[in-house]
Amino acid sequence: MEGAHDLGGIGGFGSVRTDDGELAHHEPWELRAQSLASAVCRGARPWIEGLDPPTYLTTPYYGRWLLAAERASVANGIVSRATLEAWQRRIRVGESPPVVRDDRLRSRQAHAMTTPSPIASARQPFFAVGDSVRVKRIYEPNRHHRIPRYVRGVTGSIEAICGEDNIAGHDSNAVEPFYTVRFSSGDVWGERGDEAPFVIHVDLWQSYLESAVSA
Amino acid sequence: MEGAHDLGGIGGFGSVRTDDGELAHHEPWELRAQSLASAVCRGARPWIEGLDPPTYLTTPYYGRWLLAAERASVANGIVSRATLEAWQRRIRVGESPPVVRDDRLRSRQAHAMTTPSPIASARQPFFAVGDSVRVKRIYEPNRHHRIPRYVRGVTGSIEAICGEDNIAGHDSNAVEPFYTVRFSSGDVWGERGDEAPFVIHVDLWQSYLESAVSA
Amino acid sequence: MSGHDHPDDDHDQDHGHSHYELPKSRRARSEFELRTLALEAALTEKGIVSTDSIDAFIEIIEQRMGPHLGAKVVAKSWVDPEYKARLLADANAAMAELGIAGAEGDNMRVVENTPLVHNLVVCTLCSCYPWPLLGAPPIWYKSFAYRARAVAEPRAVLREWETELDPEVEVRVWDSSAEVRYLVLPERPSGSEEMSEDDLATLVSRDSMIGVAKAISPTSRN
Amino acid sequence: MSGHDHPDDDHDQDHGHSHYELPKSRRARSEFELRTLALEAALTEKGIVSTDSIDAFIEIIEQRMGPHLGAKVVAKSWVDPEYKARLLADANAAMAELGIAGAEGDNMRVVENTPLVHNLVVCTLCSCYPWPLLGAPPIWYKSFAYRARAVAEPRAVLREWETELDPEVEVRVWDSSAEVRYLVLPERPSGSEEMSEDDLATLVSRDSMIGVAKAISPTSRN
Repeated sequence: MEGAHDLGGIGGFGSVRTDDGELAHHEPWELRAQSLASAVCRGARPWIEGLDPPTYLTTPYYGRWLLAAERASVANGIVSRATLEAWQRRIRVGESPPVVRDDRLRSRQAHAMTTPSPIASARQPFFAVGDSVRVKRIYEPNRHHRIPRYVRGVTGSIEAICGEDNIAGHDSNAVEPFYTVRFSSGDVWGERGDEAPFVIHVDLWQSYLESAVSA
Repeated sequence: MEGAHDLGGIGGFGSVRTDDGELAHHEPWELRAQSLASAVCRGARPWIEGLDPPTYLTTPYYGRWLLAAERASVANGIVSRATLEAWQRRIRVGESPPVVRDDRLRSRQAHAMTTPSPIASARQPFFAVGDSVRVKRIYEPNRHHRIPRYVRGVTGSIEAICGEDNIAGHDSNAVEPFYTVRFSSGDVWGERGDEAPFVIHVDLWQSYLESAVSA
Repeated sequence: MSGHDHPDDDHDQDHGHSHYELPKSRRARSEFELRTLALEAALTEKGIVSTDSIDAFIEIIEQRMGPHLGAKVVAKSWVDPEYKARLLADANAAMAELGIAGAEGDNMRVVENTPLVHNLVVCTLCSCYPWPLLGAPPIWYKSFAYRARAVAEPRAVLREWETELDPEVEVRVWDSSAEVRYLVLPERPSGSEEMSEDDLATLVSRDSMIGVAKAISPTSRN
Repeated sequence: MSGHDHPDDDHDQDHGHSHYELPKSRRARSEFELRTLALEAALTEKGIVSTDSIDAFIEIIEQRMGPHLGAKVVAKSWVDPEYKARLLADANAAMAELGIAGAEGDNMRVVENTPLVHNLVVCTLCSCYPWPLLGAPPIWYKSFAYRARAVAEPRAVLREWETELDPEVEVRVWDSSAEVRYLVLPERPSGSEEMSEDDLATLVSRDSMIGVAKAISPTSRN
């Protein structure tokens, strides 16, 4: 998607630090919403990135998880829109969700949260550490991918071969190597008076990259 | 600014065509708001582009003109925030703005609207038609400029020398040539299956460009 | 618009009636409307604007400017090859021949559609538009969707207008990002060979001068 | 969390009391809260989730995971050069030595601050974060401002934490855009030479492991 989630380098959001510095969340529903999202789709990223830009930018963080969970639940046929709305009416008049204990579901959740599932090593990476690569330019308004706009068309170098995994944005069974690519801030943002040069690393799948001649 | 106004290539807004196809506006306040903006600042663009992204994307078109007019009026010392709020209270309880006829203001407005004020020809353009140029990459979150993100770092060719004018984003008395630059869609958006190649022209000031070797 | 022709004091307040008539029976004032009126009041008090200077702005953009002028220029260029050559070479001079000039049209460029070229005008960063030739822009032209998609998927946008182009046609998009404003000179439709200049102007829709549509076919209208 | 240790039917409904206690006297349910509870109810009915599976998610991310584990790893690497070498070479293996593992930390990489290098972690596209070592991310990490600015003006962001770097220090930003999660290994502060590993862990703030701050100086605390 080419959505509002792609925030690197966007201005107008003000300062970062807030009064609630240490807090992870404010209200008890927030982590519940995130937990529901993780239960109804294999990955929530496409569902969150698919929110239209005004909605994305005016919905708080865990609100976006909730919207993603609702949409994925309905789109994946897990609950109907009608069932959801019926429950919304019941909750609105004071009812609470049924309290259900289910050892199997609880154990599965705990297992998923605590058991490592590392990605595989890249078997045949096309690029080697040190290779000069350029990030492809794309236009994919409707398909999930993970290429931040701020590095499109920018040349960097392979800093690490991370492994191989399902590539974001393609058939979810297609496995592909991905890399950490190192960029110079000057190549990304141009010459700057306000910040000394720095380094930016972005992790990118192989098919997002093309060989570039070393500068 | 690096704001939400820079919309080229952003997805998630749905279809373009609407039921109100022929309409320019819906309500009588809308063109009044635009007229007020034109009266309080030399150019409204920086004031509109400076809206924070959530506000920009959730405020209708003429609402953005109103916000720009309000901010420019206060920032330029034309009216105080207190005066504005006092009038808001009065209007809210049913009062209408004073009806004032002023031949001088009316004539000046009519003159400004109907008299051509063409820009000057570029006296010493650095680039010539056909030159290969690359758009600079920048990061200017707080300064007005007119470099759409979708052409940053892209190489194109000078299609026309438009003239010279105050450059957007610098001292407003600094005059600089600007050009129409021609880009190939493949250089901007990459290879595409969904759209045949096409041409994009963007008008850019000279200092936004650097010489590029022809590809 | 009334009240512009009788003599006044330079800044003549008249609280007795409102020039800005609200259809109060139909709807409440929206928040934006309230704030617009408040700003108008404050700026009027300061002598920055007057009721009639605002009315003049609106009258000019709504009444004097408009697609009827763009259509006039296009129709003339269809019947007069020398005028067309002047229009493409120096649009403002050619507009001036017909008495057309004004704000947001000071630096016009007219781009010509041909059997092999189709032009489309957009402003991705705001909504720049050639007021003197087309008036105020339509709502869709100012939409986020048009500004986002016209430079990225122009043929898909054109299909919303049922404007299908042959594969060999080159689409040229013009993003009005600086001080030039663009008008598309659409192709003269077949079947219009016998029509007068005035009748031809009726075939020139606003949308065809932005580039999302072609000129209206006289045969389709019959 | 209660109710996890006594035997149950596989999916045991109990409408008699609510496990999810609302502080009703303090505030009304927000719209997001209402919709979250409705979705929870619908998914519970379908057997997709259970009250205690959601509680387990929250318990694990809030209680078991957290910056105390990141601090443990960092403190150990400060006192044990061989552990540090293993941590930098294969973070997951080194974490496993201390029994640390879990979702959103399956593919960890630890990046080391030195007198000439300062690292900063962000996720511009969402808010990816190393849960097993740091728990749930702080609100500012998920803010639009941090996601927008960390990759474009990192030193300006660091100044909000009063983290000033010498000009010769290279700032390295890590945008967690794919499947790797990053943890910063902050520099061991001067004045901490005599401290035990457990005491050292108290100097390792969450913010220092994201990279917006340095480890806490023991002298500044006295």
